[in-house]
Amino acid sequence: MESNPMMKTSITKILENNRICENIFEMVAASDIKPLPGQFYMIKGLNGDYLLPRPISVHDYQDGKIRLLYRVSGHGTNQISRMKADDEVQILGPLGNGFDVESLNGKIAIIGGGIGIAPLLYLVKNIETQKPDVYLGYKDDTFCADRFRPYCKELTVVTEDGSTGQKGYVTDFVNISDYDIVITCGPDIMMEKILRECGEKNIEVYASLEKRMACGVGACLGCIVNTKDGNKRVCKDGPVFSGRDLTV
Amino acid sequence: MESNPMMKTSITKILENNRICENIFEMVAASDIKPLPGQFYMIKGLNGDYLLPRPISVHDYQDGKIRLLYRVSGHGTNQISRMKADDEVQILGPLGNGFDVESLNGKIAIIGGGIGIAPLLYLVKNIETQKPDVYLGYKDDTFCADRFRPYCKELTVVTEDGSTGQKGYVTDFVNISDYDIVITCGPDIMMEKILRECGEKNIEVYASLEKRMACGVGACLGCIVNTKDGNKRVCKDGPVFSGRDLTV
Amino acid sequence: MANLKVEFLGKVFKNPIVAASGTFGFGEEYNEIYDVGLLGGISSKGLTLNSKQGNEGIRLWETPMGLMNSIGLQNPGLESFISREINIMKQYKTNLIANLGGNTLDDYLNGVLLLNDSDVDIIELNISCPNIKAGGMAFGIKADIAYATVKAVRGICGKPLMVKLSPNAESISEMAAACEEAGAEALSLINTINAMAIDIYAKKPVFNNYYAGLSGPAVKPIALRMVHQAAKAVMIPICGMGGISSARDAIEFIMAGASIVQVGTANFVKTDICLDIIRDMEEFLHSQGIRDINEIIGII
Amino acid sequence: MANLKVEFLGKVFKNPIVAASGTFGFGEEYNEIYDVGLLGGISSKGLTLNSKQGNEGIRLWETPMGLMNSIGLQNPGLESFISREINIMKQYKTNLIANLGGNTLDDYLNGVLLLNDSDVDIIELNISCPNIKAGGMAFGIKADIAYATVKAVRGICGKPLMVKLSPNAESISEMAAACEEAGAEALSLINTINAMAIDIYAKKPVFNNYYAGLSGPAVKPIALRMVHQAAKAVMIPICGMGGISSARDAIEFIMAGASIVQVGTANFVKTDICLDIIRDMEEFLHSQGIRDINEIIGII
Ligand SMILES: Cc1cc2nc3c(=O)[nH]c(=O)nc-3n(C[C@H](O)[C@H](O)[C@H](O)COP(=O)(O)OP(=O)(O)OC[C@H]3O[C@@H](n4cnc5c(N)ncnc54)[C@H](O)[C@@H]3O)c2cc1C
Ligand SMILES: Cc1cc2nc3c(=O)[nH]c(=O)nc-3n(C[C@H](O)[C@H](O)[C@H](O)COP(=O)(O)OP(=O)(O)OC[C@H]3O[C@@H](n4cnc5c(N)ncnc54)[C@H](O)[C@@H]3O)c2cc1C
Ligand SMILES: Cc1cc2nc3c(=O)[nH]c(=O)nc-3n(C[C@H](O)[C@H](O)[C@H](O)COP(=O)(O)O)c2cc1C
Ligand SMILES: Cc1cc2nc3c(=O)[nH]c(=O)nc-3n(C[C@H](O)[C@H](O)[C@H](O)COP(=O)(O)O)c2cc1C
Ligand code: FES
Ligand code: FES
Repeated sequence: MESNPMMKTSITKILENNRICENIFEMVAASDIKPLPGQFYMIKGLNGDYLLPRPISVHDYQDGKIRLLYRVSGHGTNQISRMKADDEVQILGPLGNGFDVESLNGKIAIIGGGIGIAPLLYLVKNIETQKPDVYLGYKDDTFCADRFRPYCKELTVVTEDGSTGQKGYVTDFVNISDYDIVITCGPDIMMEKILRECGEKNIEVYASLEKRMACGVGACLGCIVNTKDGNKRVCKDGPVFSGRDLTV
Repeated sequence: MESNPMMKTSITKILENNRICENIFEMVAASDIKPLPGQFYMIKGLNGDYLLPRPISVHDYQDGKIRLLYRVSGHGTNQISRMKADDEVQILGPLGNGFDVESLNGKIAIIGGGIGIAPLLYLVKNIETQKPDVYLGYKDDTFCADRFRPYCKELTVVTEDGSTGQKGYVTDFVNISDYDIVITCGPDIMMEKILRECGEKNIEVYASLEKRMACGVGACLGCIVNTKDGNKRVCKDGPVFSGRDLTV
Repeated sequence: MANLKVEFLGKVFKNPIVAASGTFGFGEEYNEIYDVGLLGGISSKGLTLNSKQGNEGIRLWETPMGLMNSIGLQNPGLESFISREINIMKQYKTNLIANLGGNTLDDYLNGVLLLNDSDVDIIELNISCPNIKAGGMAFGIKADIAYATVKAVRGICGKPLMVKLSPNAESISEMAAACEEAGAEALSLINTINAMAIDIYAKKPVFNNYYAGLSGPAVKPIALRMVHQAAKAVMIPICGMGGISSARDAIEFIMAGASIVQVGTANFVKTDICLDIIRDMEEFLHSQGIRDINEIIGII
Repeated sequence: MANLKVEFLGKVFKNPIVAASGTFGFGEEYNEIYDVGLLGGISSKGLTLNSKQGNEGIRLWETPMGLMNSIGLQNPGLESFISREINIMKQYKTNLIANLGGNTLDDYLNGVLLLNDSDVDIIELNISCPNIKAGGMAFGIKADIAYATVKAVRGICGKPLMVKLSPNAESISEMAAACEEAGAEALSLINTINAMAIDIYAKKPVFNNYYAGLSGPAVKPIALRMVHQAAKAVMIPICGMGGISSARDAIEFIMAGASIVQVGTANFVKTDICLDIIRDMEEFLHSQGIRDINEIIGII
């Protein structure tokens, strides 16, 4: 898991910025550095009335274009969602360690919850050894699930209200013991459950974590997570952590 | 000069926001209150990273639509200029006293300088007794001069660099003594010169003044101008002042 | 419907939102836009014994999410206030707070004597105006000077007395405690924070007085901390302010210990913002199952 | 080409822009993005005698054009610094400022003794960290305590000594004068301003320590005023900071009396903003016909 071969701040014009559903949006912008799955960018519109860039994961990358899938969850993402093609955006990245895809061998389960599915598409597309099983949990709207289908062995979609796919919590539909490796991104409560279960069953597990960030590059020590090896920076030492290291 | 029959804050979608030349823009928005010539609005985009609304004069009004002609002169107007049709804008107004067009009788000279021409179009269109002579001074680009032609007896365009019309300062091309009333809006230095000359020659003169504003409605006392009658508020007692009252 | 009604200094405030001194004139101009009687109260423009023309030069300067002002207490003077402006304010069905400034102890004492016989509901003693060169400021900085001033005023004051603290005080906690001990029945804070701007092209300070007072959203986190400190230091009720621009902000101040709040600079950002704040506060309380705003005053 | 070179505490700064303590780590991370040797200097993350894990809970909170932080001086400790981080920093061709924090006088003294033998260019004595519960803060608030601390440190300090002031000091002028008298050779200010945020849904303060330090553009007008006050109160040179995000801001601080400036929070807004600031400062000087930045230091 060596990180950041290269990164930079660039100011570029947005190519697309579309609403996917309710409050999920997708931005497309040019970037000449190929990211690793699980890496992220610090994003800021040039005219927003918020101070700090917002961390958003790479959802997909192709032909020099990054795709960012994001949820409007507050003031900053709201303003980002109002930008239009040709508006200028400031992008720093790719940042963080990302997944070490080459080390992922065996039967893999990928479990995403809500907007936590964002970083998982590009990961799934880059797992070369064996197609993983993908479990996606949503509250109601099942955005972007179809994008995963071509790259997974089995795709299980779960909604809390049962409007699409299975009804319930996504974690109820995964048999953890069937897998060699589990990878998860989603709400804390979901990830904690999975980390705990994998810990008990001694199954390799990776989680992509979220913390409030300022610098995004490892300098400010604002995004700390406690690990068995002391404080780690989510932006620099993560966002991907092995369950072995986490103290959950 | 009785003021503000009505005013209100409204949030409305921009109908148009076009570049006229270099850094002059024109915004069109709906407003159901008919303004008086010389009145102004406090304008703010809903997503700008500046705090206070910006005062902008009514440039024209027709069929429930106000036109605002403005120059990008700093951070706020820059952001306003980047807004597009359908973006939301907050508009408070019409504000201020405006010109008392009914009292304007006799031979009238209207002298505008730079973006100071903005409030003069709607004024010229509303002078009913006698078409005025209009003098417009520019640095180089002579924006919107043609709009005045149908409403004036004579139109004199002056540029500092001589690229269009006469070359020099607009004040050099007006024979103040020819007029009963002089009306001016433009850079302080231009207005001061005109006020002084009219004072000496005892000619009725009105100037539309600019001051930094916060409330725009007369409450904060931030936009004071010294008059013979003590402090007056440009936003409420002005922006139009009679040369008789000013201390220049 | 959650209850927004609060009792403060024996007066009923129909809601905790008060228009802040100096940002709302005497209510007249804003009343052209909406019914200012819908507010919990209005604090008048800062008044002085004699009328004042205020400061020369630039009076306003915008900063990142803040506003600097150097009005210098321009006001019609107490006599005019009592014969004219007070009658305008009294038409609005809301609490009338007279904000009283001064340069000397005598200014304050004479001012209070005039207000005693008037129709104001509360006197807000402004010991903190940063925009007057001589004197004015010191009252708000040193706790012992403040103590002496408030004590003397209290002695002759026939109205409920609220003392307005300056964020430039050496110590907000000590200042708050000193004012309480001297007889203040309530505290309001914060006034504007001393600040500076320079015109780098002219190589001159923007304001004739060099420094001016900073207000607006930029100062909110500082104001909130000070309100919390003051609330912990005293038993008397507190009127909190500084950068409040939303119901969320107002609720933060109330949780930090304010019984009522004032909204200043935000009125400039959106003229009728106080009505938005009142509506959204009620909605917040309702959504959180809080039946009465009094339940959350000072819960932190 | 205008000259940006400044001498400060006997060191040559190729330009007046220094990365601020705590916002730039030890330069390593930013050096992946641009050559940090282009800066006038780097102030290290705040160091303490022993390593510290810092504070639990939320450490960052955004405010209108500001940032609150409660990092709590997480750092590897002075021994690690001297054996490891200092060597990384020394690779960059720029001035190395060691920012030293502490809870007790002994912490400071022992820290200085270790740094005396190291390769740092300047010691920045941080008597102002607001994020440590016990002790730390008081040093920066009361002028007499600061005086005693600085005096003791000065007695054993073998490096140029710059003392970093807190905006929470009772009086910036008195604090500045006290530090000068105690032997500080330069002052830096401001550190972050004590502030608060409340999570109104959880009905809890956002930060475990209740208060945290506010920085960024929101505080600039206050910081500028304090730098001006300090500059008027002392003869020693000043390193100004607080919200600087543009060349215009930097020039304001320099005109107000700072010889060099630090840029903190703005690095987060745009990673390479310091380079923009340096470029734009030079352009400003050039456009105004100012040949040497030294001509405008403290001209207001
Ligand atoms: C490494 C990483 C990758 C992420 N990838 C994605 C993604 O691909 N798609 C997506 O929709 N979201 C993603 N997030 C979450 C996203 O950053 C937050 O939703 C966003 O910052 C919220 O900003 P706001 O202005 O809408 O909310 P506000 O609440 O207004 O933000 C206030 C401050 O808190 C921070 N903040 C608030 N919530 C979060 C959060 N959950 N995580 C981190 N900071 C937060 C903001 O960045 C900002 O500084 C990611 C977060 C991290 C740390
Ligand atoms: C009554 C009135 C009518 C006006 N009508 C027009 C018009 O029709 N078209 C037009 O282009 N301009 C007009 N102006 C000037 C316009 O308001 C300013 O150019 C604008 O506010 C500058 O904002 P900014 O953000 O671009 O500049 P900044 O310098 O970034 O603004 C900083 C602050 O200073 C204030 N400010 C700066 N310059 C001026 C100024 N000249 N007058 C008032 N406030 C200023 C801003 O409002 C803001 O609060 C008018 C001004 C007034 C007072
Ligand atoms: C333009 C202006 C004028 C003010 N005048 C006064 C005043 O006369 N008396 C006073 O006590 N406070 C005065 N203040 C301070 C406000 O009442 C309030 O304490 C401060 O602005 C902080 O609140 P805010 O951030 O909501 O504006 C004034 C503030 C502004 C912006
Ligand atoms: C995340 C963060 C960490 C900080 N850590 C320190 C520190 O360790 N020591 C110190 O003296 N100042 C520290 N500061 C204060 C800054 O050095 C600076 O004084 C302050 O942020 C004001 O400058 P700015 O507005 O440019 O950020 C820190 C500031 C931030 C934002
Ligand atoms: S965000 Fe600064 S260290 Fe992670
Ligand atoms: S802008 Fe407030 S009185 Fe004119």
